[in-house]
Amino acid sequence: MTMAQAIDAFVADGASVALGTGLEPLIPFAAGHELIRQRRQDLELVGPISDSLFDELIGAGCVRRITAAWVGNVSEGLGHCYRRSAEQGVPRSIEIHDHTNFSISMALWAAAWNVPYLPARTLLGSDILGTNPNIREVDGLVHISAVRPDVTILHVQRCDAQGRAHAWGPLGISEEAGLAAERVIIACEELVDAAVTLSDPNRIVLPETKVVAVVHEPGGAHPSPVQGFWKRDHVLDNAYAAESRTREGYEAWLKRWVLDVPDRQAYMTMVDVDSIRITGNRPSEPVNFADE
Amino acid sequence: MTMAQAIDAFVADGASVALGTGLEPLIPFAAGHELIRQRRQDLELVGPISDSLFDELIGAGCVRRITAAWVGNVSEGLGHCYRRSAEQGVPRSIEIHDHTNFSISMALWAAAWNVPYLPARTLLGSDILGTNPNIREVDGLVHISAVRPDVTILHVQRCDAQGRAHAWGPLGISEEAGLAAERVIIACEELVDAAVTLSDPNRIVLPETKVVAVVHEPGGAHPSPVQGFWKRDHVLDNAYAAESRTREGYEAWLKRWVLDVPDRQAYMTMVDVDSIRITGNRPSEPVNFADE
Amino acid sequence: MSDAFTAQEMMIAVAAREIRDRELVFVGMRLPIVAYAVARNTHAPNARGLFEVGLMRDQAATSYLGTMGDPPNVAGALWATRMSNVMALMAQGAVDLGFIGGAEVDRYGNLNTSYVGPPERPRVKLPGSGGGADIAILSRRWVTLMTHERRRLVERVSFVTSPGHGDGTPDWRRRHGLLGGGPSAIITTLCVFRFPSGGGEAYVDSVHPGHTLAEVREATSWEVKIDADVRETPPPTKAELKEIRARSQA
Amino acid sequence: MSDAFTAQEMMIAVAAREIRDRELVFVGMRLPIVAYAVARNTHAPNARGLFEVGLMRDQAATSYLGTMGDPPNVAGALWATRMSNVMALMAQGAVDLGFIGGAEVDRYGNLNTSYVGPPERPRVKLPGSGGGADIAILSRRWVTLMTHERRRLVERVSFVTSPGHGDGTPDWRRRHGLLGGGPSAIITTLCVFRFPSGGGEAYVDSVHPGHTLAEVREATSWEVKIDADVRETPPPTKAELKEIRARSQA
Repeated sequence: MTMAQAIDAFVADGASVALGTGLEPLIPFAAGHELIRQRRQDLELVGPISDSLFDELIGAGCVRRITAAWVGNVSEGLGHCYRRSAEQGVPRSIEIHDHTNFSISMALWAAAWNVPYLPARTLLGSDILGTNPNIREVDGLVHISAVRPDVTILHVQRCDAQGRAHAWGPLGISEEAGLAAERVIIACEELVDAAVTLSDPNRIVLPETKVVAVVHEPGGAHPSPVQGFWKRDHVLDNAYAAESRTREGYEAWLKRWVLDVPDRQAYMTMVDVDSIRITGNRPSEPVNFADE
Repeated sequence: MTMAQAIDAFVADGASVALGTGLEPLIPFAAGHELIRQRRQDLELVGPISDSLFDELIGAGCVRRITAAWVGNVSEGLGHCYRRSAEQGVPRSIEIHDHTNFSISMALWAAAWNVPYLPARTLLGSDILGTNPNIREVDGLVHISAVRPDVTILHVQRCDAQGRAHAWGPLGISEEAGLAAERVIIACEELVDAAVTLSDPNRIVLPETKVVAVVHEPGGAHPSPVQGFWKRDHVLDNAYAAESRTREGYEAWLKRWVLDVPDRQAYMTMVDVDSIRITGNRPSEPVNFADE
Repeated sequence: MSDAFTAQEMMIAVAAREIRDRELVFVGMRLPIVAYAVARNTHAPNARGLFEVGLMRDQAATSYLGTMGDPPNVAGALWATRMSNVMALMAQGAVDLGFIGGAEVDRYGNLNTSYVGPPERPRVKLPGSGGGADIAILSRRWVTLMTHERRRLVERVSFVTSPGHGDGTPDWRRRHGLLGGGPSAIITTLCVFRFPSGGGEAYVDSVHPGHTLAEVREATSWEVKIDADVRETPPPTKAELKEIRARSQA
Repeated sequence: MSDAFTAQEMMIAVAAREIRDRELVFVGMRLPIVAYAVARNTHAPNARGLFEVGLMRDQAATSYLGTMGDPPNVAGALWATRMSNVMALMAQGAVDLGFIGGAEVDRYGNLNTSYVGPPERPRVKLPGSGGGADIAILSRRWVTLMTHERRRLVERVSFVTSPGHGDGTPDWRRRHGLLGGGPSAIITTLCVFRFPSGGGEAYVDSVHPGHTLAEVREATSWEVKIDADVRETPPPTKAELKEIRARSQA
């Protein structure tokens, strides 16, 4: 399945979409760009820190609500599209449900275990308690309401056609975001045989029963890093931060990197892949799953 | 460190000890037997299903309280020592805090996240709500109080001397039991170099900062299975179930398999290891952690 | 292979038939493990098994399992994880069918696996819930397997470990906030009980070959309801027996 | 190597000195990542770093990190896991020291990284908490790093994202149920503020070489308290500068 087909089939206008659950690595930028190309409207974006992906989607006018701990870009902090939206309503106003990294994780675990809330020790004394209607103080604890994404999109290193995804490195909130979601779209660097994924069932991030689409999308997380495949592309991170400072600059960036690009394959031809490709090998020691 | 040293140093009389968190595989029988040899008293045992380990410890008079979902033996169900204790006070009465598998997991996650309770959708309509003082119905949900073991003991396939443990196969509640505990003792089939464990930081079960002792204890989970190392020993499972039916039978079993045995090495010489050793190889496909 | 079959083989065959193709089945200990394998290899090739130890599978294990955590059940698994993740799927209603064992069951399908007699000094201390209560409350429907004896099929269980249809009044489960649909069948060594939709009292749906309603009545503590269309349970097929016998302990 | 140093290098050196040997340090973005590396390779060889992305390390990464999730920070990690496990350790009080960035700080150490002006139509929309509020509430003590400007060091922050010592009254944190001890220092481009034990108002503990108390007063919105023993901040050592410069982006 292509990313265009997956987004078309499984992400509707108005959907709640969890993206960027790796915090900084494995951000599914290709999926985000396809959401923009297909002009999705009124999305709720769910995530912790999402590199600049949420900022890009806000600038493109796709977003109705942000349910996240942090929106900006990792090169310089401030998210310029986020600022324009919140400060001036450009290109549109958004509703903001502030979270912390811990609280968005708990909100997703609540949904995963199908309870209305989980209690936590964070957020006491923070004004976020007063602005997010889904977080409240109860008896000296904070109750964090469940957040249930309609769809969670994960970028991973390898996956088989049946949806068994292997990811490695830090996992952020990917597991709870996938378990909490109605359905999951997997984008992967390598599409591998089931013999590879089933050789190590402990590394399978999510039950295949959640996965509705597998997209073979090499480079789909660029400019964020993918352990074993891609370094962070600092050059393009910085370029986005600089260009998005003005609305005109953002629109030029959007045209060049998203709207005028048919798909991820074409996008990757525009990137200096040699400067960011990981070529070394640092293999994990195998373990033995033998039963006799 | 030997198991005798680890138990001596880190498990006091009256301690709350989580054991058997793998449910059926990876049960730390060697640690349990050492607790018996060192005549630990007034323990609280915490676990889900623990094969026959909890039953053995109850029979030996080490236990003050059971906080578990199930105590018996996997060959035939009924735990005969558990029965004698609860029905006749032999060798002593114990306090029973009934759980389900789900609720004991939630109790440990509550402790791991340092909240007084987690809410869950299980146990509604069950009489367990009326007998466990740490579980109560609140507004149509069940609040499960945190359970904080003083020590969690895990048997794993391999570990390095610094406490980085690799376990594989189903994990039961091992992760939350380790995170919830004040300290963790690791018993391992293979003591490996740090280069092995750090080659795959995703497979490390717990932060090394929790681990106070690493014991190289091949066969330490016998008669429970260890993926890649040992099959279940059905013969000895069945023998325990049969012999423990009477108090005399249990005492003879205890003398033969625990009290008269100095350590696990000696114990393993009494086992038909060739019938249960796993000799095949079914390796996991390596993944690449390279960063450049 | 002999066509004669044991009471246990009959129970496993019936249990296997409860599994529909493409379902996600929460497989407990012992007989249900075999029932999943039989279903998977006969009429339900796309049924997946979920094991609370922390496993999902789409194929039967290739050799004998003493427990769900034995090595042959891990090799080739679709997912090896934590128990709490497996429970998450069940809490979400993703488990179509669960199996629970029990020492005692009553006419409303409530199970006791905890205490016979007062909990503070029981006549019999049973092992406890394990995941039984979780399955009883959270799976979409569930089935229990039991030896048919008067002391096991009791008027009311003295302790409800795993709730069935409660006091048998309509919609008892929904009114008490239980998410799953409750027991759909009790499979015994003599017969199959089923329940009306929405809960209530068990009725005899079929009697196993070689047994009679009189035997069922005699071995049950309550006055049993009989379905107007009660029939004989179809005996295990050759294919079912082959799969069952391949999985008995040597 | 030049002994001259930038204001940023001074801040990193001070931040590194906050890390004691054997401590578990919650390392955020940017400068604190470098500060951990400096401490680890100078005076605190057994300090471990914890990263909310889901990592624990006991060695500095061997090459430049744009973020804590960059590949060099993963290679050689002691643990690669979920964020919620890292947060569990912090909620248990296992994190000795945390670092938080901020856009605004006030005299009681409260940080704003959310909204300047009313949240419904802010004058400046900042990125939000990230893990900042979690660190502020749960780590045993924490430190913030900030460019010293009047618009950043304000009388009272307009929005408390990450609580410090609240309204500055004694034991404010304990009374409001915050588990951690709160801010112990504010490290700016001009000076180091510290706090009395038990909370309260920041005071100037040391002024960086080349700067004066007058400059500090001028660049701070509130009337600053000065410690009786205020001294000059010791400049970065050669060893510190070497480590800092090895980690600047090429």
